[in-house]
Amino acid sequence: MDHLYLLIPALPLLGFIINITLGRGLIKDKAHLVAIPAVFLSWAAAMYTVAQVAGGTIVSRDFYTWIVSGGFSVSAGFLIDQLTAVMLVVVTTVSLLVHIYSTGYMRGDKGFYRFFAYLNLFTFSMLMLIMSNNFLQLYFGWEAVGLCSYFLIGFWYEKKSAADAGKKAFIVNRFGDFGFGLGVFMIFLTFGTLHYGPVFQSAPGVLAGKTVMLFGQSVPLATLISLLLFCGAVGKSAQLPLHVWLPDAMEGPTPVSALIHAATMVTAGVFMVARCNPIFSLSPLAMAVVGLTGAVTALFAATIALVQNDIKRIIAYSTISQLGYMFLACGVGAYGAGIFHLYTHAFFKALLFLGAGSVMHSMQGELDVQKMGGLKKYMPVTYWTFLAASLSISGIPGFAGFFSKDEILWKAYSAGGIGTLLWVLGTLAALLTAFYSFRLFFLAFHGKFRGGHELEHHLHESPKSMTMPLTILGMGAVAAGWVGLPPFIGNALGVSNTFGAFLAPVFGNITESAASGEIMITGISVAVALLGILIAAYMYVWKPGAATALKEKLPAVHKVLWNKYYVDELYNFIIVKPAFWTARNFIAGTSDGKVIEGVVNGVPRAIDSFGRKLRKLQTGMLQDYAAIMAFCIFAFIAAALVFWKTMGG
Amino acid sequence: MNPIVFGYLAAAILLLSLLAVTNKNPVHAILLVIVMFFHMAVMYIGLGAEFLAAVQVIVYAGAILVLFLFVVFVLNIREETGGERFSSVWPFGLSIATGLLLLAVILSGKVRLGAMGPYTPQVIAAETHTKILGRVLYTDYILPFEISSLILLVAVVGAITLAGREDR
Amino acid sequence: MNLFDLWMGTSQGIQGASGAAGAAGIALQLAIIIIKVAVIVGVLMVHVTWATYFERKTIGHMQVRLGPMRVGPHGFLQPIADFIKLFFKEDVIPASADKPVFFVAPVISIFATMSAVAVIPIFSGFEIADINIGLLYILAMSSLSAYGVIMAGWASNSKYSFLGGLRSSAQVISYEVAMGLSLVGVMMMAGSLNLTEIVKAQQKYPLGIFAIPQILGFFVFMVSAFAETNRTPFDLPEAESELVAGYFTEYSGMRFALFYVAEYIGMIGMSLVAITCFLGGWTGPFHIPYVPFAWLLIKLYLMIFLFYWVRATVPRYRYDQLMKLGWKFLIPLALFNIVLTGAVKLLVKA
Amino acid sequence: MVPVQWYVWLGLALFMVGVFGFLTRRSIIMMFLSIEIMLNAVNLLFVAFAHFLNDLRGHMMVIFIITVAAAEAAMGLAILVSVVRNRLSAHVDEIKQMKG
Repeated sequence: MDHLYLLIPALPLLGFIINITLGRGLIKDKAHLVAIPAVFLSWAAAMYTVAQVAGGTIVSRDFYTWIVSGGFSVSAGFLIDQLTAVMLVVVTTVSLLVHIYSTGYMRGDKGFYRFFAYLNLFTFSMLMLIMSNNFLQLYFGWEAVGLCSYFLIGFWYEKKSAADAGKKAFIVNRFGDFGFGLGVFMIFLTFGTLHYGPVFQSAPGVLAGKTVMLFGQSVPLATLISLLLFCGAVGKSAQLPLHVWLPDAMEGPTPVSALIHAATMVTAGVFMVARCNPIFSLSPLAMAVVGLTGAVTALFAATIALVQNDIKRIIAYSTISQLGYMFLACGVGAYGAGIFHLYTHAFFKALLFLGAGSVMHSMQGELDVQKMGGLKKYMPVTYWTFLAASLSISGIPGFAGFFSKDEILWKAYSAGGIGTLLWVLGTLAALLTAFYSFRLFFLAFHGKFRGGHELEHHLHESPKSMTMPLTILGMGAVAAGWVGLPPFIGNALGVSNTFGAFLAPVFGNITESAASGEIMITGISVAVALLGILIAAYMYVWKPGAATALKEKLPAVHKVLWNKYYVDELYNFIIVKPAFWTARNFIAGTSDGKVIEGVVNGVPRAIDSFGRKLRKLQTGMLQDYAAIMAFCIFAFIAAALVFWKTMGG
Repeated sequence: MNPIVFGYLAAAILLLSLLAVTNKNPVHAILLVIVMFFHMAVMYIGLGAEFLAAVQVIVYAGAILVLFLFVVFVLNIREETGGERFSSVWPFGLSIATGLLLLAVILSGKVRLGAMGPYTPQVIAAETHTKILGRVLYTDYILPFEISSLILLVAVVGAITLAGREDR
Repeated sequence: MNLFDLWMGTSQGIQGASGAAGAAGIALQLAIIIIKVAVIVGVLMVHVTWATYFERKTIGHMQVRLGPMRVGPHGFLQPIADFIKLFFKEDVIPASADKPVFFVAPVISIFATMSAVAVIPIFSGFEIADINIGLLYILAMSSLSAYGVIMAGWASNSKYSFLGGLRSSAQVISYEVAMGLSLVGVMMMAGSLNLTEIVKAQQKYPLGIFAIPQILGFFVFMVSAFAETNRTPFDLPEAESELVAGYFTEYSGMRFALFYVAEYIGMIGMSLVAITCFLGGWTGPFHIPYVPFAWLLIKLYLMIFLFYWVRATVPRYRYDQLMKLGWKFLIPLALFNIVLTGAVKLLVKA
Repeated sequence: MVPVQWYVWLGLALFMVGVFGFLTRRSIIMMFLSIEIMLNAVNLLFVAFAHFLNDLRGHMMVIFIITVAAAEAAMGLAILVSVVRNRLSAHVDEIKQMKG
């Protein structure tokens, strides 16, 4: 049982191998019977391992020396500490539920086996990412989840928009990963190893006061490494300015959005920053950048989400916004709070996506919330679970999101300095979050159905395989937060912040004390959340015309928000167009056409003309070849004899 | 080995093989080579390799050359009917062979024996050649032995596939 | 001082055997060997001569007729009459024959079969050559006997002879394998290739023979021996009804007689090998005084009788059946026998 | 006693006879026969060296060479049979397909 944790990544990999090799011919629409047991057993092993970790057993060992080249040596190994344990819970649980959900959602799709194979591969990659004990394995998992994300966004590759979205996600991530790769190089250059243990242990000593010259400026090494690593996190977690791929990623199947683009992969950035906290903590500047990026992104994405009509895009922008919260927490040094939010977010955001998928399933694939309405009576399970998720994300007390969001805002406020600014931004974002969440909720589930009679006829609750995961996640969205009660409640009840205490060994002991200010902060954020819900209710339930009226009153604001601040257009203008121009006018004509093609064609042409002359020698007669061979042996021996003396024989 | 015996064997081997490679009739050539192989087997016995001598006769004379004869019969090559028995460039081949021989003889003057092994003729005689060969073959040389069995299997399959007729 | 070692110069004692004593020793050994060869060839030839008579009589009686009756009492002198006839018959050589090969073929045939007998221990300590690889030597010689047939078939330049030669070569190559493999079990049990050792090794087993533990090997060996000697039911190379006596159709007179004798020597040789390897050689259940090789002779006559018996009763195989039997039945069976023997040997050792 | 050089010379001479046959004979079957002669020359050298070095490695090599020679003969003759069937010629200089 000591090595049971090896099964956690191994089983999904096995499932992937079986499905991808036998899927097309043998398994076909039975692929889930391979994939789900694999993930279920993996989940069970993960739960066992988490229990072990809770009991104090930290796994940290190498299994296999992967690369040895001079002084460079990387091994494949596992580090399972408290942080990894939290991620294991999130990843395996959500993955398992999404797998089950997909059997209903993807039924009848011709790529059924392929879908499950990719899901398994993704689960494997994500687990390798979170369980690794060195930066290169982390990087491997990092790129592998990106690859799976690419596969799954472009799952319906016949659709051009899906294929384009896949490419976009891949290319945008390259920008971030470029920085991340450089960061890993810097770490190796500085520390001479890529293992977490030695790197983090020696980081304070090695990095203290060290600077490097960069573009004529002296930059602290810790800041440089942190920011490079953060580049990767920005790309993977869709923060400003690399957020553009995530909304487009909604072209993929909805279970994929739930698993990859809400609960697990996009949180890899947060995980990585939290994992590297010993490095980040050394650089106040980097921390400020992280916090500000998070806060600005949180507000920015929330504003866009206000006006969108595509149900999945709204949730996607909400994801970006919530990820911003997590970075905000990391930026003020509250890694535990960030991970806590990651953990609760996984439940309610996966629930939102799966609920949206359930709605889409019922609406024959219709995504526009303006064409929905009144779904409450058709889909009760979806309705109630969606409500739970919305309350949770809005931060209503008692629901999971409340505890984590509240903790983040309190940590930001209590940090002082820039933290106060972050708190203001965060609170504003919380208001918007509550508003857009309930806008979506009211538009979809309340009022009258606006999609026409024929569509209304088809409305139905989703099958068991889909509602069951919804119910489970719904319970999670309500209850998952209770493991991390804030001190002022916890003290009253006589329990401490279990979650914080659990993660304390990783992030250092942060003393928790009930402060009077916290009740005030909590009160503000609860009030803000309720205000947001009330506005939404006013505009979309009580006075349905109010929204349109507001839109006509502020056309410029609406236009900017509707077009997502023109970020895509900007990138198109700055990067894509010039790139195409260069490619068409310079690369295609000059460098590729003349230089490379000249070489590429010239070499075979030279060989061809030489061969034309040489092939006279090839008579097709066996004995001629033999004679030439024998003659050459003769020549070699003769030469050896003649030069015997000179060769020192 | 007695020099007189060696002289006879060497002369016979060379003469028989020369006669064989220049013979017009393939059947005669094969028969001459069989006789040559017998002399070779005697040479092996003189060198203390009695098992190899038996194998030489059984495999070479008993199997391989029977196969040659068999093919000659199947193809019914009575004599080399199509004109010359030597190719048009035979002087070239002859000169290469002679040149190589000259070089090799010059080089052979440089032959120096290396370190001596443990298997003196007395050791081999005490335990019989077959037994000692078997022990070494099935212990130190087990992998080559297995590989050679694979080669034989491939040869069997290949020969059947190549020579078998399509219609069946 | 072994004569062979002296001749080959393999022994280290070559310098030791010096002068007149050495020369006398060599002469003595040479004389002994020549006498041994003469005795064995003489006895063999007498046996061959009367084996033909024995065959005709046996088959005759089995087919409810008398066989030769004219020359001597009960036709006992018939072989001598046959011999005289063949000796004085005109020697016809086909005009288009490949003459050197035509001449040498019967000689090879008789030479190869006769040489095999050289290593058979007639009784304890009496054999022409006691060599370490006796069994391999026998296999080598029996594979050579095919050459006589092949060459005769080729040299005659007649299509019947040719077909006979072709069939023979295929048959001999096939059954050679089965025969060699069937003897491996014996080698494994005896731990030696020396025939005397093999005979001695059999004493520890029930009845002093290997035929009981090696029953599979014995069966495969006997079937292969019938094929090797071109005897019925495997006498396809000389099948008189379809190939007009096969490879020696064109032979007459003395050369024909050589082939004829070679066939009988081969039969006796194979019987001797079977006796040596499977039936306990010269030993028997009790000692017979004055005739040291009495047991060997009794066993030999029984084996020869077996050959005749089979010839009188079993019909001839078709060619493809013959090949199938060899490759698809006998060889796998012999291989199985080897595995079985090895396994049992390992188990017993453990 | 015969020195090792004599064996080397004999082996070399025999090998060259084989080379000569292989390079000059037109009949494919004779070329195969020449290959067998060459292999025998090599075997002789192996056995001779093994004898003079008191080592069994040479004998091992000979066993493997004989194995390979048997396989080679079977394959080569099978090829020859199919070539003759298709081209109706057993002469190597009438088979010229082996060129670009």
